[in-house]
Amino acid sequence: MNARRPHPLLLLPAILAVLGVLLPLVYLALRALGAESSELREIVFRTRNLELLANTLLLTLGVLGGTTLIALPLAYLAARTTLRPRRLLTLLGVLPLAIPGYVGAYALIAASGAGGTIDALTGIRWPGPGGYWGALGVLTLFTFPYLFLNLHAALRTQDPALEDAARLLGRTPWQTFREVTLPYLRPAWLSGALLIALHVLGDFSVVSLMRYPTFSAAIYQQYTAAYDRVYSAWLALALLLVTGAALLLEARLMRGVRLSRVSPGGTRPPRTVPLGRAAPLAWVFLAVLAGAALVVPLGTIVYWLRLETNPFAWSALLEAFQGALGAAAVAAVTTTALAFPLAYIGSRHSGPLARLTERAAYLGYATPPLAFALALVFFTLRVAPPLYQTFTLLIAAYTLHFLAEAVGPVRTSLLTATPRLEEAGRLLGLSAPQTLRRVTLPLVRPGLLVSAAFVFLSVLKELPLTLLLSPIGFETLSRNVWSYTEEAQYASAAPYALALAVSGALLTLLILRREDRRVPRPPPSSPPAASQPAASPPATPSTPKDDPA
Amino acid sequence: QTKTLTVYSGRAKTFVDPVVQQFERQTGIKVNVRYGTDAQLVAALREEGSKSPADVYWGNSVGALGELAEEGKFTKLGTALTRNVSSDYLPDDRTWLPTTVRFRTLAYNTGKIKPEQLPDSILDLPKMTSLKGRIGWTVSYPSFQDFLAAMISKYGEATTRQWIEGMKALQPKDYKTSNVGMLEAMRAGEIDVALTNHYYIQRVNRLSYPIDTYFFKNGDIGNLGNATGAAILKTSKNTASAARFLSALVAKDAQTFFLSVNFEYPVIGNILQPTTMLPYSDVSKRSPRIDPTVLPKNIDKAQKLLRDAGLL
Amino acid sequence: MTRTPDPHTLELLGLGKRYAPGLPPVVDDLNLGVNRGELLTLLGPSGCGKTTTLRLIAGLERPDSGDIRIEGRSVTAPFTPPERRGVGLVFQDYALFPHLNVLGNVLFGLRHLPRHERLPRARETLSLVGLTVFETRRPDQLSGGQQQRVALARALAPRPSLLLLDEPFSNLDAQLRHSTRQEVRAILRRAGTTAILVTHDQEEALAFSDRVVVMRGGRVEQSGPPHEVYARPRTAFVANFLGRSNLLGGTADRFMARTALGVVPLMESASGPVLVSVRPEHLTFTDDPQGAPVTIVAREFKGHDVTYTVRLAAGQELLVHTPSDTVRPEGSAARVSVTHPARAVQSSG
Amino acid sequence: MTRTPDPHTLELLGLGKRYAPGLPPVVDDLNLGVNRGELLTLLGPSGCGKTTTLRLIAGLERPDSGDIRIEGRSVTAPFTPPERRGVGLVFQDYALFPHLNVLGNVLFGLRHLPRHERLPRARETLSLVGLTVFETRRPDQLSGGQQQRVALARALAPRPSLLLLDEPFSNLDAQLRHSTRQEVRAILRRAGTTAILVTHDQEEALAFSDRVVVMRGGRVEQSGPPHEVYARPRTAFVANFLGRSNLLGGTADRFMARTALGVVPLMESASGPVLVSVRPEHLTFTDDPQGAPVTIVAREFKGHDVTYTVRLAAGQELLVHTPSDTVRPEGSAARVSVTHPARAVQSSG
Ligand SMILES: Nc1ncnc2c1ncn2[C@@H]1O[C@H](COP(=O)(O)OP(=O)(O)OP(=O)(O)O)[C@@H](O)[C@H]1O
Ligand SMILES: Nc1ncnc2c1ncn2[C@@H]1O[C@H](COP(=O)(O)OP(=O)(O)OP(=O)(O)O)[C@@H](O)[C@H]1O
Ligand SMILES: [Mg+2]
Ligand SMILES: [Mg+2]
Repeated sequence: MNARRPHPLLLLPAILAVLGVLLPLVYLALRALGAESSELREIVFRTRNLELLANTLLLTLGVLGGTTLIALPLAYLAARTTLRPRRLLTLLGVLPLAIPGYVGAYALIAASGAGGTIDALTGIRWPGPGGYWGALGVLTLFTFPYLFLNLHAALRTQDPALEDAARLLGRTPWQTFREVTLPYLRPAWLSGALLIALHVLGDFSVVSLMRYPTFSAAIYQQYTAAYDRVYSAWLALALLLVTGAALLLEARLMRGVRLSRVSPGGTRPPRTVPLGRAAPLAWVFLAVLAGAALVVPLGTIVYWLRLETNPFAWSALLEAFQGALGAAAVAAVTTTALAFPLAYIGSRHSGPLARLTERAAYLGYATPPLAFALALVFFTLRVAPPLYQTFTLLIAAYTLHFLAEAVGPVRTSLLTATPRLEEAGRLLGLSAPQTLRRVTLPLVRPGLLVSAAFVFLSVLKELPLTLLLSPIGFETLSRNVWSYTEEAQYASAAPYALALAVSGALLTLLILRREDRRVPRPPPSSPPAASQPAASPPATPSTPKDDPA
Repeated sequence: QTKTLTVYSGRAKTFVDPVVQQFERQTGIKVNVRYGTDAQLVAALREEGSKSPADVYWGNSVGALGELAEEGKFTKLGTALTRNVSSDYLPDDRTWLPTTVRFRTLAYNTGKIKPEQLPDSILDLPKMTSLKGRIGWTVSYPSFQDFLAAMISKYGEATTRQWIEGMKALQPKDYKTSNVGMLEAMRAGEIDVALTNHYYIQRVNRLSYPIDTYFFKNGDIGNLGNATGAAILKTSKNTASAARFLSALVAKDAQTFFLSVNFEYPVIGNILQPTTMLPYSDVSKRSPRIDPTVLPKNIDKAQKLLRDAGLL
Repeated sequence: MTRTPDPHTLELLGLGKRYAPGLPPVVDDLNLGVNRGELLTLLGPSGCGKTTTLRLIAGLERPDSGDIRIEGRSVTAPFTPPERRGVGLVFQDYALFPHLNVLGNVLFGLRHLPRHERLPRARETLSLVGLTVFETRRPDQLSGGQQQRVALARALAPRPSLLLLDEPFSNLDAQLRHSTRQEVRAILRRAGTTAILVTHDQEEALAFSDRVVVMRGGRVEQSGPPHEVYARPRTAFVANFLGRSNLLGGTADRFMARTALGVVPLMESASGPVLVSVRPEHLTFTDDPQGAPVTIVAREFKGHDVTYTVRLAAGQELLVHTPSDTVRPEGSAARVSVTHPARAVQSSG
Repeated sequence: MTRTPDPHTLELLGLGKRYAPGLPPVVDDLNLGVNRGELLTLLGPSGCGKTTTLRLIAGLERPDSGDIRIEGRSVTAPFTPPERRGVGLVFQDYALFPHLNVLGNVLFGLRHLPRHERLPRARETLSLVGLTVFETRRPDQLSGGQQQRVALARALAPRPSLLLLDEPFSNLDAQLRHSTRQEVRAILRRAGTTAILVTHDQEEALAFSDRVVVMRGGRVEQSGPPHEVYARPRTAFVANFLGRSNLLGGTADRFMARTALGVVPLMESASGPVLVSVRPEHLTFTDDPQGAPVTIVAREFKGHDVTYTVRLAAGQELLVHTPSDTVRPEGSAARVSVTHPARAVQSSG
């Protein structure tokens, strides 16, 4: 149904989101125009910036390649093979996202070389990571979940009939994968890859630790050193330009993608293949990955705990844990809720305006978080001072900033759910909003879960927004991790870092439980009346209606 | 009269929180602290302008304090506050109060380098061709840029440029802003000497890394002393409490605390020191006298030199 | 069997629709009125715009031109959304909700009913299509025919006042198809529901409906009661589409036409060059030497009768429909004669 | 028309399959041999396991028990993957590749051909199903019938040695269906392809195939040449499923049976209680007072003939198939008589 204008219920939040995301751009433009010096020209338009840009692009491409090489096999193993336990695979695919990149980098640095953890425990001197390959490795290890979750969700919803058809037309499993499955994964890959690209483009902490000069690191350092808003505004705008190019590229690649089933009848759940002789190979892959992405960093963190015997402030940890989890959970919900209209408009409505709306979310993500935070400081104090440094503002900031992480997965699920089903909902008497709730939302639930997971984990790790916008006294895990590691107080940082990982693990288990509900239930051995359908909540009043109270 | 005080702290929570708690206990004034990096907080204060809720700014570097002071964001401090504080790092206009002092120094790997092999002056470091590829520095770190700014004010731009070029020829490894990362690299054997702040060495020594401190000769710019400090903002509606807070920072309890957790030198006398550190009277002689108020002006020049050298 | 002409329940006025600016129109100046309680069948070749027409009526597409009136009120300007048109649709591709089980799918449209009526209604409709035991299965665990029946039950259960059925029986076996069709028809009649059935099965079209509408290229080619359209096709297209007619060029002279088959009697007087439509069942094999000599080309056994394809000496192929008593081998010679008067038709619409 | 019994191209031996441990078997001890070049039709009620059987043959499902042999070699142990069985399949639900256009879908299976032959072959197959002009359309821009034809063309183009067709014509109109069926049949014959057609259309089954296999509940109920199965159904189920027979309980005495319809002549001698199958076309309306009195219940117009549903005094309903000459209104009284000897059948398989 190609109604020309989106339903107001979707349009209003979308417009709100776009405006919110554009605020920082207005701010940056205001700041950038406040410049006058010739020095500025020297900083912004120097050839070194081109070198730095080239470095950044090289790194981005490398990380995209690296993450794909890790995420695709892992997602395939988890979604399509009989390799068990699947929970473990998913855990491995999500948990690294709970470890902030700089912590991972620190941990890997601390683990390697003479006197490192590995040396201390095993006597092996593993060379320390550094330079291009170091940055590539660390960024790959701690961002591949963006691709993993996207690909995993897509692989679990693909219509197996298409692969069957390819096999019957003479394709081997491998050819089938290449010619049918991979094209199907394109939007999922693109949405994950875009996040990773934006992440790499904007990262300064990991590349700094790995001593690999990139554009955004230069911006950050310029800022730290010079306290000058004007320079950094210009440079941030330049970064946004690069991001804009990435967005255009992605939009081009997304053009004409058709995934939704065109056949009558229901989609079966995809078939799982036994690994057979490839199983040992798969286990080696998993072991290496788990070793690099989880065991070494988490092991190092645990090892740090040993360093100091100070009685640890458990109450402080608990407070930080609660603060972080609360904010992350709320932000995950609000962000996903706001991402849905954007993704819906972007995938169900045609026209440049619809596409622009959806893309706008990515600008918010690409704006350097510090600039984003300052923009909000600027506007809140001018427009709504009472909101300044409140929980509401903080959540709004998270929501606008991480919108992009939530848009992609929802969009991918929307692309795979045929609009026919929504039409059927309307014809069965549901209004557009009711159809959204009862047809579309259940269909895109896997995507919504992934979106929420991304935002949740990102908020847990977030720093600049939290530092500047949180209510005073608001405690988070990430701030503690960051400030303690910066000061080489590893033992104090360790519990907070572990708490981050535990949150990640909890979340992963939650996702898995929800996901498992999609797995075909065993046949109805019980009488039909026993299992009420979802559509009719059984009218079982738990308390008598004539309760005199 | 409000009973709460808002502090913007560029300093990490470990150094701040115990002091704050004690202050609250003693005075009954509630203190809200907003943590961040100096750069973030300076930017935030600028954006907040006159609407800032902050009463006190507690900074981690002279650079940040200087920037804000220059913009006239601080009130002038009364003599009651500054009286007991060592005048070495107190700015002439008394806009901010030094709280601790740290020194630039050279860290070296005790397994690879003997202190005798190291030069007397940092100006001679570029001549140490034997250290080629084995030196670490943190070009983007504020203290390092403060040091260059000091070098410019003492020796002029030409000498400084020459020094930078000379260093560059030795292919030092740039650890950007991360001193900890740099010392980890030294532990792992990537580098053997590193330009850093003295307390980082003290900290990693607790992890029993094979790293020690080397001071250049007395008065050498390589031993530059550098203060952290606190100031009262003009936006404060609670200057009395703010002043009480500042005076608590330079009280004996707090000063002892800074020394014990962070190995930073106190700005008042009569504080006991751990044996691993040189006494203050000793180190303070090692540092040249540089007016802290001139530093901020020279930081721009230092950055330009670094940019010209392709290091930033 | 047509109703008295009370105000049309549904009216399509000069409806036009194209899917994209560059493409030819799919529905093109379509005019059609449907009476209350009428069962109407839309027939037409694949791709002629039947599904599109139903989607326009349901409000799933917006027409480029023309108007749609339901109960006399325009639903195109201002646009009435699908859920407020009181229209039910069995999708050609079912569009079952994969996240709901069979019962859930059928219950989905029953929210307007009081709570205690929903389950009985859903169960009743499911039993009508013979799926009671599959209640708790998810759609992907059903066979093709079972899925189609769920789709039918889902659309039927809310008893919409206008039901659109897009090839709702195409995946059912003859027996089930027959019984389901009859039951659906009985329900619709009982409830006085207006229905439009799209089917490719002309037998079904003729058996189900009060009126058939033959579509071609997005337009109505002919419309009328089944036996009339069948017996008196206006155009060669209709004659051929409905019951595969044999079309022969010839010259008419009042009630006779001279054709390659010899002289053929005509139902109505005509003169000059005409196209004569001879139904296959109006041809028979004969021993009469007057019969036209033909060669048997192919033989299709159909249970109670056989359709032979025969070739005239002139090369034209004809279909002959006879009871399946005698077997004539492919390649053998025979003679055919015409048993009923034929119709002269327009050569094309 | 059956071939000489050379070694079976395809053999199913005691095949068994259930979808989940708790569920009843969907295919249950199925035995079937198919000769080279044979065109076989699988008939059976919705949900009886036809699609599942095809999927087992194609290697898309693994049987729980039994064996499948292609060209005499087992493909189940060791398991031969689908791509190495040389089997083509038209999916009941098409399974078109949404990311490829029509031509791309058809070309997909032609990689084994030399490059310069692919495009001509794809185009040729597309023109066979009348879709040449839609070459560059994506599947979601086609009508239901067009999609189905793409699915057919895609499976046909590579000329597999064994082709499985799962209701491949269900969404085509009668005319197109007829012509496509004939062309497909001709191609298969020419190439000597073995084919299994699943269809719900018994006319199609009878017209298309050398042999029909009637399935019921996952087993073969009866198998044989079309006219034989039609004329001599072994069980009541087959009699009824194939051409909707009237089944009457009665008592046989040699060539006669006493039933609610009166005395019915039998084709073969029998005695005792029997179930008698009387084809609707073997009943006729009569003025003879000997005829059984009935009430007309319903009338289905089918173009060249009419099927009446009539009710006997005893309450049983019968179908009567007559040419569409006279019109008997619903509710009127009439008499029917039997014109052909009937068959006594087993009451159930
Ligand atoms: N995935 C599944 N899980 C459980 N049961 C299934 C599944 N797929 C099919 N069935 C059941 O198996 C039986 C046979 O299905 P199959 O698709 O083979 O039937 P069919 O003969 O092709 O029917 P139709 O003519 O309706 O297409 C049906 O009763 C169906 O409900
Ligand atoms: N989304 C679309 N974009 C472009 N053309 C389309 C689209 N959908 C349908 N068409 C074309 O419109 C024409 C009519 O389609 P429609 O589905 O109405 O046919 P139909 O009469 O229902 O055919 P069938 O009997 O095969 O289902 C077809 O030629 C089809 O190719
Ligand atoms: Mg259609
Ligand atoms: Mg089937």
